[in-house]
Amino acid sequence: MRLRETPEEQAFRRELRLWLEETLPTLPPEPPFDDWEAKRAYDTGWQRRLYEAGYAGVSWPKEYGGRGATPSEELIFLEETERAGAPYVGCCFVSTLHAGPTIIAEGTPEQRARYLPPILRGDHVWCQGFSEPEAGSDLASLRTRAVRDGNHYVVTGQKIWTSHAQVADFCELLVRTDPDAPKHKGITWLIMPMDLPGIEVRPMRTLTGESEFSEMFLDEVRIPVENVVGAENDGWRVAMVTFGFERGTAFVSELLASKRLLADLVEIAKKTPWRGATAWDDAGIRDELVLIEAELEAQWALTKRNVSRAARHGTPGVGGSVFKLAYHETRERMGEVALRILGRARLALDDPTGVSARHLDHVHQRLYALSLSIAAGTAQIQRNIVGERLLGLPKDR
Amino acid sequence: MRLRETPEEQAFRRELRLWLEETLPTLPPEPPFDDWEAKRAYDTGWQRRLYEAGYAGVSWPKEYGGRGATPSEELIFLEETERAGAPYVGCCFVSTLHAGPTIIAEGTPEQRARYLPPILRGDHVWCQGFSEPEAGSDLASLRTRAVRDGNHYVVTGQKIWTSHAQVADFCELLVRTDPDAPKHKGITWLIMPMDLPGIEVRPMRTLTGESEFSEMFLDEVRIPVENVVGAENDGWRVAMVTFGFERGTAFVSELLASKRLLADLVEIAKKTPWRGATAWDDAGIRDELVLIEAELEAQWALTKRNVSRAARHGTPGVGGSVFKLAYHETRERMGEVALRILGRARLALDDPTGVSARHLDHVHQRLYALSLSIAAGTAQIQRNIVGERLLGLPKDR
Amino acid sequence: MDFEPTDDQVALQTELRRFLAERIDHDARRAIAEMPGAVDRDLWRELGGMGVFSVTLPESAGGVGLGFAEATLVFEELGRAAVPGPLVGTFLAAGLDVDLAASAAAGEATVGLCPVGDPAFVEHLPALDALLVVDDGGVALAEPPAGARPVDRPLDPLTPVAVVEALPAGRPVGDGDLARELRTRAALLAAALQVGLATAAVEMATGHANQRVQFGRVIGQFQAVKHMLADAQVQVEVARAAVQAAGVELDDAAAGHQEASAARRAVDVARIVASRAADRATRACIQVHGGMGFTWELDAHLYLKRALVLDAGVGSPEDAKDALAAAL
Amino acid sequence: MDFEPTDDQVALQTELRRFLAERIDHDARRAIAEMPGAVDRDLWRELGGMGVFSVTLPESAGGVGLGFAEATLVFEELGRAAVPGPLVGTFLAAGLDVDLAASAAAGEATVGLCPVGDPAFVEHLPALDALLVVDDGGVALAEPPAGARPVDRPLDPLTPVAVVEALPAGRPVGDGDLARELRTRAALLAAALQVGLATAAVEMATGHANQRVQFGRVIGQFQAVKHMLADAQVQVEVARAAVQAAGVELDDAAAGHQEASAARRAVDVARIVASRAADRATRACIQVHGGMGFTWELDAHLYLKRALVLDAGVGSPEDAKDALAAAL
Repeated sequence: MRLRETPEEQAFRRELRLWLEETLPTLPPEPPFDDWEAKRAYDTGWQRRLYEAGYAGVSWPKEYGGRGATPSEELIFLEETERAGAPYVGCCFVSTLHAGPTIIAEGTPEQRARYLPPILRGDHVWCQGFSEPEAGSDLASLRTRAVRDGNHYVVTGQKIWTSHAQVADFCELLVRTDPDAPKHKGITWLIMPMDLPGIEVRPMRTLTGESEFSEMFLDEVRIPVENVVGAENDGWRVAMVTFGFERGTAFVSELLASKRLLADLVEIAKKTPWRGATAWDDAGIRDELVLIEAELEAQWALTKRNVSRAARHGTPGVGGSVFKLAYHETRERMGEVALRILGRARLALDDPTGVSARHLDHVHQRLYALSLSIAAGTAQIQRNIVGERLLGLPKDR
Repeated sequence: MRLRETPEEQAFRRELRLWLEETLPTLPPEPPFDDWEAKRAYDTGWQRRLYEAGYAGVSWPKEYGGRGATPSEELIFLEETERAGAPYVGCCFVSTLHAGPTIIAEGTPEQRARYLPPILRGDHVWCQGFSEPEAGSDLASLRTRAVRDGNHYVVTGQKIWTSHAQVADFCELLVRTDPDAPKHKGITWLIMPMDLPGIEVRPMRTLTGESEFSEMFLDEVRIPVENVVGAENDGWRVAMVTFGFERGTAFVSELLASKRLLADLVEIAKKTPWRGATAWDDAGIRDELVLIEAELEAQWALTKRNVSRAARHGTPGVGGSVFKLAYHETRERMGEVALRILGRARLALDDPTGVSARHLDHVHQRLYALSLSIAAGTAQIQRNIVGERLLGLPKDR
Repeated sequence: MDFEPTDDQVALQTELRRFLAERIDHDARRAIAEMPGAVDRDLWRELGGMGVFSVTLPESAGGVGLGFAEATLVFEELGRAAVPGPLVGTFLAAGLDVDLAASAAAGEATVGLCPVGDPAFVEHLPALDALLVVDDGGVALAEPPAGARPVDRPLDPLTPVAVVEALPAGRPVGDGDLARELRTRAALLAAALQVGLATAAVEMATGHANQRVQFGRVIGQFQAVKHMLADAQVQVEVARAAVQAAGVELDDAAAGHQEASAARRAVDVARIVASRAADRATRACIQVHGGMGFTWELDAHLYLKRALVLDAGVGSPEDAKDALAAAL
Repeated sequence: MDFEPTDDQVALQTELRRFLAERIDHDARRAIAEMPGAVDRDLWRELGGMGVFSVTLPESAGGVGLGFAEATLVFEELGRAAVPGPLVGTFLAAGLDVDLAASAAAGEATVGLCPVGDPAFVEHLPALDALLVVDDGGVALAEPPAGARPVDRPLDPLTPVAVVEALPAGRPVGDGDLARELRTRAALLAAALQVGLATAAVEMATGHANQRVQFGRVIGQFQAVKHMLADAQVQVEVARAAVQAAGVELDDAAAGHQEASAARRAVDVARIVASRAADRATRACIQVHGGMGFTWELDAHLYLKRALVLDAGVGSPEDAKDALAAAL
């Protein structure tokens, strides 16, 4: 058990920190709220900068243009970029963290040559077409059908929760190619160019007021057979490979951002008049903030454990589920205490008083936290995973 | 919606209060900790006093020697006795609140004449032989077998959680008389005299250190056929009748005792040195105590709703499950904050310092509260009941 | 004691429930959000005509002649339908000795309610005819403040908010005693609204859990879902009993059958537990709906957001906790 | 960074686990409860021989020559086996510059640990050779106090308690800095014990859930049970990571690779989350066992009670919260 960094890791951190200090002041202004064209430009611009500096695909193998960083180095990368206030991966999330690694692992040489370089350069944005309205937590029950017609699949169906679809160039798509096979056996993983005829994207608004996600309607979209990644009907395994790239780092930026939000909340509490003193002087509020700080710090220790486990065994095991369950509970409580401290200022998601540009963050985050127990596997599914895979309790089937 | 009392109710309360004021000072000293012979004598002595004053079987119909009180009057009875610090029903619980009412509803005239008067006078103590080790929450899966042999049933099996068995005269016993019938259809409700050969009672110790409950081993116990209440194989229905006597008052004494405990805890908090002031000055502790007070008061309002519902419809519906779920959660939190306030004084269940005779109560209650989500239907079973019967969600079968 | 609602009370509640079910649905709520200040003036008059704002006024004064027991039933229904608008302020104004009272009672006028604050956050401002301003020292009736800056994105899309540096002083209409009385009433009505919101949230989630199929089963069969909703419903039932008991106690206190302090304490209790019930139930509603619960499209978020807004009004749960602590 | 335990660390933990599994079972614990002060002197010497109390002492001083990282692993195992006795006090005494240190390290002596208090509650008194008394100003080593009144019914039957009006002053062995250091170490070791207790509780409950049948199914299949245990296990995993990280940080600070204040803060974090994990897990263990979980017979209550006892010792979670608040 060693938390100290190796000399190589220290050098990596130093170099990165230096580069961030130089580079961040030269970035364009942040895009306006919920403007996805502007956000695409901003996020891909940042990806381009990373590319030029040799930080693109930080965890990708070197032979495919990545940096080949260890999980520890990836952790350092995420820590330093968050610390410096660098942009998040944003629109480049699916391309650099899901689709790219999948094509590296399962793609043909031609697919690698064609798709990987533009991902690294920030030329292409990808979206994920996995979820469907009827499938929900039961992802494998997806119904979008692909029927072979010569050298094409003709794809018809509906996807949902497709992030950045309105600005994406490609989609990693799961389709049902064999409706008669058991549900996990008839699925294929396809690369779908987003400019094909028959694709309709309808942005959805989430309860925070943002339109990051879309519904995607596919009406006889003709996708070339060469766009299969892996083999026909082997798409479930390929999708699991995609999820398998998780090296314990999935929530690092989130967690670090939460720590920053908490520190900010402590500052607000210390300034907020409360029962004749400040909110921080209320032992109930103070203890709750302290508890949240302790939990986030403990989850940071767990993250290091998960990353180390992934470095040794290639995967953090169910560590991701453990993290997610702990984290969403903490975040929900953080949202509650934030609103308690804000009092009537909670009524606004933006802050026309100018007193604190951060109110926006805190009210917004309170709402956003509601997604943490739903997205990427509900808390109920995660508890099944922990109960069955970690504790060895029987499946309920 | 009327919370005010009728003139009759007011008169009942006044009269009772007067009688309690006169009577309580004449009671013998309380029995020592965990001495069940002494406790039997004390509890039946109190029952005898009630009988002589006309308060025995307060909710029993008049024609069977009871007082025929309305649910509202029963509530007043419980409220006043608790307020005055009168003894609890104790060892007379099963006889006066379960077995007696069941015999009134389902017994033969002979059974009523034989068993009811001694119950009211406090001459007989009853225990309940329903639960079994293997059955647990699935009560109807009980296995204790009764085989007909002439005018007797020969009963063999094992019961558990038999309260006061070591001092009981009779047992209300559920046995399986038809092993081939569906599990709810082959059960019979029997009156078992506790002095029959073949009964072995082994007191169990609970985690609070008390031995209120026993395991009961039955080895070819011969019970006369005339001791069946209801019909052979109809015992499940009869048992449900027993549970059906609940008029929303099951937890009234508990709830009122909790309110008293909380008031006491507030007093302790106000005297306990804490971070340079008192524990009560800690807003976290104070808010938690306030929250618990609010919850107990709200549960008192719910109790009145349940009692009123029972008065109108004969049963509080699933109100009992609703109450129990709310109450056990509050009580668990009350135990937590109590131990927090007590600090190192928590290390003792008795209080040799003499500083506060109440420490005993609070540490003991913290442990006792653990049973509230287990006894008489676990919280999980109660949630099924609320989900299925109140909300109409489907059974998981 | 008979704490079950009377037939008249059931009828009152049922009638209003039916009216609101027909008058306000998912689309109507969204249409109201687009109206100035998110108040539907026609609906407001209809509510006034049904006596929603004058439940507790004597019949001699054109009121319904009932009590706060009935007012809790009425506000529970308004919450259940998530009716937008300054319901509590208008109800309170109708009971004051001011010129505006009659038109507030009739639903002709809309009256906001706001604690003093620096800055102050005023709800529904563009639709307000007047504003009740409450602080510990007293109550004032003010013109809607000018120079307020509207918030682009209010927490609750059905509760537009504007920020004012300083509220107008207005005309004093009462002292600290009235302020306390209004806080108490506001707390009770807000608690009743939250019980209604929580009820709607559990109903909506239960409906979904009864039809949504995952892994070959209706999800309401899964204990994870069933128990989450059962726990929410438990809190709703407890809160409903507390709110209705507090209404009865306020009426008893007004009639001299009960200490005023005991009735206020009952309101504090109701305020605290209703807030928690609303939080639990509206959260569970979103969770049970999964991803769709997180969208703008479903009403689930409206319940949650309204519940959060109500916690920050006059007579908040924070106030109730302080008051109850002082009484312990 | 490589936060996985090394092979040596795994071996250390496995060896101790095996020893304790053979040496201490349900009956052995009950036998120890009957011994004076609930300390098994033979076991104590065996533990001393295995280096349990001297993990962090240099080999030159007869210690094991490892760090607090390893000490957390050792104490996790002691907690998992619910070993009774003044483990923390004896460990701390072994590291002091006092005559008693060597015999404490060897398991020849038992040393209690007690915060000053009026009255003071001393654990395991009849078995103590000495008592470490800690307050903010310093640390003293005292003779076991005379005139203490034993408690008839201690909260934890494996932790006998006696009450003393005033602790003996004893011989000063250090100032406020040492007091802080001992508090920090005690907090870390108590947290490790609680992680062990919580682990045992979840294991015991999981074993039961895998074999107990109700309604025709193994109860571990019911989501209500499965999710309760999953939630407990989540907290255990998080707490274990925090405790081990804090151990590593203390070692790093001792080696000059880390600020001492940062390491103390890591211990505070560990103390807080371990306490909560132990509470959640030991409660869940009782609940999953149903009625039997509420009996004296099963070990479930011993885990819960020990966890509650540990929360009231030197370096309590309350202290940790205050320290962490001061650092925010």
